[in-house]
Amino acid sequence: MTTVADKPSTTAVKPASMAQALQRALRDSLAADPSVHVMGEDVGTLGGVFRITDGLAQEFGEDRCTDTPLAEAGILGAAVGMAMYGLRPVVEMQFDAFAYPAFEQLISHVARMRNRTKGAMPLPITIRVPYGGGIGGVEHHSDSSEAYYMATPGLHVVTPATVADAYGLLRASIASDDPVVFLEPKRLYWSKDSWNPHAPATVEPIGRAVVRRTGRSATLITYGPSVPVCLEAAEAAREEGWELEVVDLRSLVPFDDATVCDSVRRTGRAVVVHESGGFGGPGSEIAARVTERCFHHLEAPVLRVAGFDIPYPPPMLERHHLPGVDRILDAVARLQWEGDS
Amino acid sequence: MTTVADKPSTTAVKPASMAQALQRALRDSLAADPSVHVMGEDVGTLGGVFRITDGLAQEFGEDRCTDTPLAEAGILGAAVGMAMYGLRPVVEMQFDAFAYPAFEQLISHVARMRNRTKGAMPLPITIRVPYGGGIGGVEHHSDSSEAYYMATPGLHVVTPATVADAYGLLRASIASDDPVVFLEPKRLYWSKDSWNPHAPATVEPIGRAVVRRTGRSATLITYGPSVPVCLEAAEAAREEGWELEVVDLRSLVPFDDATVCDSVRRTGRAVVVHESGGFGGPGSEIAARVTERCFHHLEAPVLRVAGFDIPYPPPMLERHHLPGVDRILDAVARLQWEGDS
Amino acid sequence: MKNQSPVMEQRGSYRPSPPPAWKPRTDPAPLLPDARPYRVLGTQAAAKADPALLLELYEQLVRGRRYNAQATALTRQGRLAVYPSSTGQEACEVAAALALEERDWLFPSYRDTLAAVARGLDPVQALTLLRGDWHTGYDPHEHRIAPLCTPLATQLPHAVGLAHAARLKGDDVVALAMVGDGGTSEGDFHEALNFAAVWKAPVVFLVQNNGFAISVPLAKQTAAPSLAHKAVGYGMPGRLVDGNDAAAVHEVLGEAVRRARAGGGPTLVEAVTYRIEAHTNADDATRYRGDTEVETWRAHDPITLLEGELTGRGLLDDARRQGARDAAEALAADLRERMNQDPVLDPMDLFTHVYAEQTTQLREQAAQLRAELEAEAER
Amino acid sequence: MKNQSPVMEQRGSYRPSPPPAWKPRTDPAPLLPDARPYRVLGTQAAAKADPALLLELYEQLVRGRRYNAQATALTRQGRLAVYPSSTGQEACEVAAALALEERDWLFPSYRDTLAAVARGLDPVQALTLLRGDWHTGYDPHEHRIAPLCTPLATQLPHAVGLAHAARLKGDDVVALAMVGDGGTSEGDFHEALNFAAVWKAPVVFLVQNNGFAISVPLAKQTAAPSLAHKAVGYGMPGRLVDGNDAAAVHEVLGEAVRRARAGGGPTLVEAVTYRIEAHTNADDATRYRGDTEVETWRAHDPITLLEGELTGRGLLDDARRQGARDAAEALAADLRERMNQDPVLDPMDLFTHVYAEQTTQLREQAAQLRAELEAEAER
Ligand SMILES: Cc1ncc(C[n+]2csc(CCOP(=O)(O)OP(=O)(O)O)c2C)c(N)n1
Ligand SMILES: Cc1ncc(C[n+]2csc(CCOP(=O)(O)OP(=O)(O)O)c2C)c(N)n1
Ligand SMILES: [Mg+2]
Ligand SMILES: [Mg+2]
Repeated sequence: MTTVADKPSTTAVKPASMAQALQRALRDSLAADPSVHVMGEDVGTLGGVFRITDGLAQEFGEDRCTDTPLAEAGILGAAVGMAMYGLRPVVEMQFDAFAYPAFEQLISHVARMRNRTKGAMPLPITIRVPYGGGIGGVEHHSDSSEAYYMATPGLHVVTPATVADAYGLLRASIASDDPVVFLEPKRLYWSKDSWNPHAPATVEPIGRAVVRRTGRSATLITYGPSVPVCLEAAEAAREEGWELEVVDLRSLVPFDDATVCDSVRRTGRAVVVHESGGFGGPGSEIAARVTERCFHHLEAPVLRVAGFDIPYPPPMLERHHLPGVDRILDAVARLQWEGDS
Repeated sequence: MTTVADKPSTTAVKPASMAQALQRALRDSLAADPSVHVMGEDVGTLGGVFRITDGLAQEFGEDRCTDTPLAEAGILGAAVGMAMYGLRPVVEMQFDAFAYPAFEQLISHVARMRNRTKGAMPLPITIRVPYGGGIGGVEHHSDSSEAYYMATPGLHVVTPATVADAYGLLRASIASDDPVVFLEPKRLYWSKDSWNPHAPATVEPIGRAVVRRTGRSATLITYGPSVPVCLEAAEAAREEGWELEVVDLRSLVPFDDATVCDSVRRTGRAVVVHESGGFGGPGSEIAARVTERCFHHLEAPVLRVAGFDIPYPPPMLERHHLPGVDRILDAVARLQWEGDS
Repeated sequence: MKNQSPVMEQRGSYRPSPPPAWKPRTDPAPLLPDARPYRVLGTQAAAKADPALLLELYEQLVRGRRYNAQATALTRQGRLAVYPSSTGQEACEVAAALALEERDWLFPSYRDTLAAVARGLDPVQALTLLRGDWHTGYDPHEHRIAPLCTPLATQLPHAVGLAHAARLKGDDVVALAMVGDGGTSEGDFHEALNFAAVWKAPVVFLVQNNGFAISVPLAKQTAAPSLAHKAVGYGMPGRLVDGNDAAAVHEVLGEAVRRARAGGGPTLVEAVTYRIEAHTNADDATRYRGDTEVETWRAHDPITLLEGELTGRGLLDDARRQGARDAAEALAADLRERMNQDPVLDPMDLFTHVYAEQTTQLREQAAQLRAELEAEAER
Repeated sequence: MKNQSPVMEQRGSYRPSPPPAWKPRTDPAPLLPDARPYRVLGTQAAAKADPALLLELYEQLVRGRRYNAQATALTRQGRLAVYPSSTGQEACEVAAALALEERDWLFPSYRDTLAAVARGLDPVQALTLLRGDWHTGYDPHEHRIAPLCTPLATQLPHAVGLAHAARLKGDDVVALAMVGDGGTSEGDFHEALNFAAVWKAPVVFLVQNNGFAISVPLAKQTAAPSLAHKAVGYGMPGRLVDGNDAAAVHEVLGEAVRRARAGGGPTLVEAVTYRIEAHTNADDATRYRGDTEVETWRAHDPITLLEGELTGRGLLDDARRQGARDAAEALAADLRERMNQDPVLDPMDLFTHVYAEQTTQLREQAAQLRAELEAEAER
């Protein structure tokens, strides 16, 4: 419901991690709706390799939180069938790159079943995908594949950047009657902010961006793991005399043109920041649509700070790939300020 | 080698279809290099559902043009192994949407093996994919998934729009030491132009766009099945007093910034045209990068005319989805001409 | 666990423990299919078959054959974009439909419109996909028929998930999923059968082995003794049946359905049959097979087989035979008439069902198309 | 083809033709695995085993065990990002390496660095992926070892393709591909085995059934009698072997390799073993399994088993035993020393190998990084 950054509202609030908030969202969803079923590799007894499903099988039984055989297409395909019969499967893909085997099911069925049947057979499936790098993962453990999901009509694509949003958006995703690809920024799993797991929590509507920091010099448009980096960059930018506004998209599909364009029209300059590769990445759509909508307000082209157009690097080199504060500030500096050549 | 549209060079030239040119390219490649192997579903005895491989099994034997079991991941995965041993597999995916089961092999292996092994194990695989709509195909037979391929570093993405390019680019793709996703615009299979299948044919280098028609009012940036549509639109635009330049990209990866930006800087206006969905589609990257590079030459934002952001429609409705001449001219009209409000 | 520590003796008599805990998880013997396809018609087993069932199968076969012929004719008249005929395979199509209870679910492949029609779906609705006015032409919940599925084998995990969900909800619903011989090569086939067996889901997998996947003959598709032999690798029974013997297919499927309903888990059934027509009307079968093969199979026609049995046992008289033909003609005439009417289409449907709630973006695009259509109408 | 037209007689004796042309494509009987895992050590078969081979296996097992321990220790020292240990599975790892000729190819999964090391790969190179300085740390062509493969089962079709390519080129090369019990559930497993059988490709598939896929026990992975039973569904022989009996694994793989080389096609081997350590150093195995199970398997340790046999037959004296230990310590010391040196990395490598020829775009991005690094160096 909020459109500006959540602030701690009570003094009793203790720091909780994003992992805890996600787990709580799953637990509350399971408790609230008997049709919710969690499934995936190692989600049961183990509680998931990131422990997001910890304790759920014990609490709700193995039929509600199920260790599946090791086959991602099978998992998603079975979830489709379960949803056809009225259940709300919440599928965990163990890592981003291990969702690839399920692409045919995702593109050809999950995204299209509602449309195919003129609304008779919606598929309320949530696909949780830990994504992104920065955790020292070896090959195939740090991919960012949101571009693929964005280019697939019929899917919602949601990604939280704060602990509160992790809860609110996951609850909303599970409650959605449409399939949602829920991208969890894995390097934020253990980041904490002041979210009270015991307070009545908000379900965030899907499709609304939020201004995390206001500023009038330029807008940083970002999401997921890059939100904290952008906030840090905005802080550092003050030294250079720039007041940067930071927009956290939260949902890539649907895209909140209103919030984004409102900001860019005010600042006249924008940089899109994400970890995913730049070429054909999410930033290309964002830059293109912002330019279409705000052309005459723009003092400079919308720039993109993204991962390089390379396969995700090995752990020892990943810091060179990930967009950091310096690279963001360099882009801001290139936004054709008064007095530039 | 050419950078403007090919013109018939001899009087002996007879019209040939794109399907014939592709077939000839396969035959010449098989004949020229014993390491070339064609494989896929129905490519042997039947000659492929589009007859592109017609006669090859008979001429070169079933070991060189092989009917595989029906399993796209297996086909591409086996091709990876064959390439590891020094062969040059040319894989046919029967239709665009039936390449999805092979995505994990494509993204996690085909695109990355060279990089993974620091160049020790390149994979010279050509993946032929008939793509796009307009042929009255039922569901799953008209997808355009080039956005997925573009967002995957390590792949080349090539698509011809003329008969001559079909030959030249396919030869070059097969000769390339890198994996190439070769997108064949299936509704142009039977389109003919004056290419002489008996003349010594040119191998077109990959990565060069070509200006198909010159004009100074605005640039239409396009590729594959939309090239003829853009040429038609350019012809129609003359009546409105616009001289449209048409750039055929031919290769989406690598992207020929030089040719595209050279044109846009001259015209000051651009529309990107493709069949693929607009949101997160190829046009978003093209619009974003052209804007970054040509911002101060632009009189108007780069606009996109694309398929709607919906699953590909059934045959009886596809004409409403496909970008046609009118929709292109409407976009051109919105390019903020002198005297506009 | 006995023998936990290996016995280490000097020389010869050394006998370490067996690998702990190893035992076959299931006895493979009962999972293996018979050496030859099971048959009823013309065998002793036929005597036990219910005459009413045989007659119903017969009438449905005749109707099905006529439906196939009519649909193929409609492609020539440009009334269908494409039609993959099940001529010659009607026994499988019809038996699959009749083996199920009303509460059960059918998961057809793109070739199985006849099974859907035999289950009670309006033939015009069944043909929507192939006519090209929409993708799925019916509400799957109405007759519990999943959308006809084109990407091969991808419907199989759906069937497993649905059957599993029904069991979780306490409903004794069975899902029957149909796939071709070619489709068994896809990874989804494997994953679906494995999930079904591990979950003991009430699913029956019916493979119609019709000899070809478009042009590719079975020998290039698999080296297995039979496709039914794949069952043992999942720990489910495999059954091999003469796919042109409607009574046999019905019996084998019926048993599998009953076992599934009783909690006995999934079964894989391979029905050996033959695709008499080309792959679709757009295909040219002469490029990859000879007439003799087709003729051999025509001689093993499912209708002739059943007709022989019924006639032989005096169950089918001329009136009844004529009745079946008349019903088939009525179906064809109705289909012809209704398919000859142009469907009324609303292009705005393109935007209505992509999401539960239309996004701003799709609203904009819908408005654009509406404006274009209005401009077009004015011209 | 006999009986092409069905005989239509009145009543009772009606006998239509069998479905034309149906016969089992292969005799299933010889494809089925034995009822229990095959064993050599401590059985009669041990007498036939070559003492030199047994000793070589023993030395490699001891070395392998030490390598596993050292690599695990390196994770604690932060010298490896992660290590999936093959402790307890050394018999499979070592036998796989030794069963191959030099010209053959090994396709390891991410757990099989030891197999690569046993085949002759420098252990430091083998650990590059897990150290995190690059993905594959060696030229696959040098020892004919494909890159360690993380996406499960995806290496299997590669092995099939390579083996097929070798045969097409006339080389008598065999590919041996390794996969876990969990990996058998993936579609790629299915597709690879099917391709191999249809193409009669010279491949050996070695499934190390170590009881778990991370936390998921075999019972949740499959309901099959054994994983080896999956073979019959592809038309290839399935073999079940005690995976902790190095001599047995070597013999079974050796036979399969010879058959493949001779043109006899692929084999599926299931080696029953156990993962003694947690999935990786990052995993906590106590969350999903008890100590007793682990202890039971420790008692069936591959080294102890082989040592028992060798000692029992008087083939292993103290000197030899000490020699094996010394060699293992030397390997560990060398590994420790070299892994304790920081690798020299060039960030510009990120852009060098994406394509054969660097694209303009990557040149621009490389220039950007170079400028950043230079600025960083100046600070
Ligand atoms: C995933 C996928 N790959 C390819 C195709 C194209 N295709 C349509 S039907 C067909 C052959 C199917 O053969 P089979 O499974 O034996 O069924 P049949 O046509 O004989 O009924 C192929 C290759 C498809 N529909 N889906
Ligand atoms: C396609 C894919 N899905 C998921 C994973 C994550 N993952 C890594 S190892 C593993 C378990 C593998 O089990 P198994 O095949 O039995 O091999 P083991 O670890 O026992 O050697 C999983 C799920 C992966 N690497 N690849
Ligand atoms: Mg078939
Ligand atoms: Mg395992």
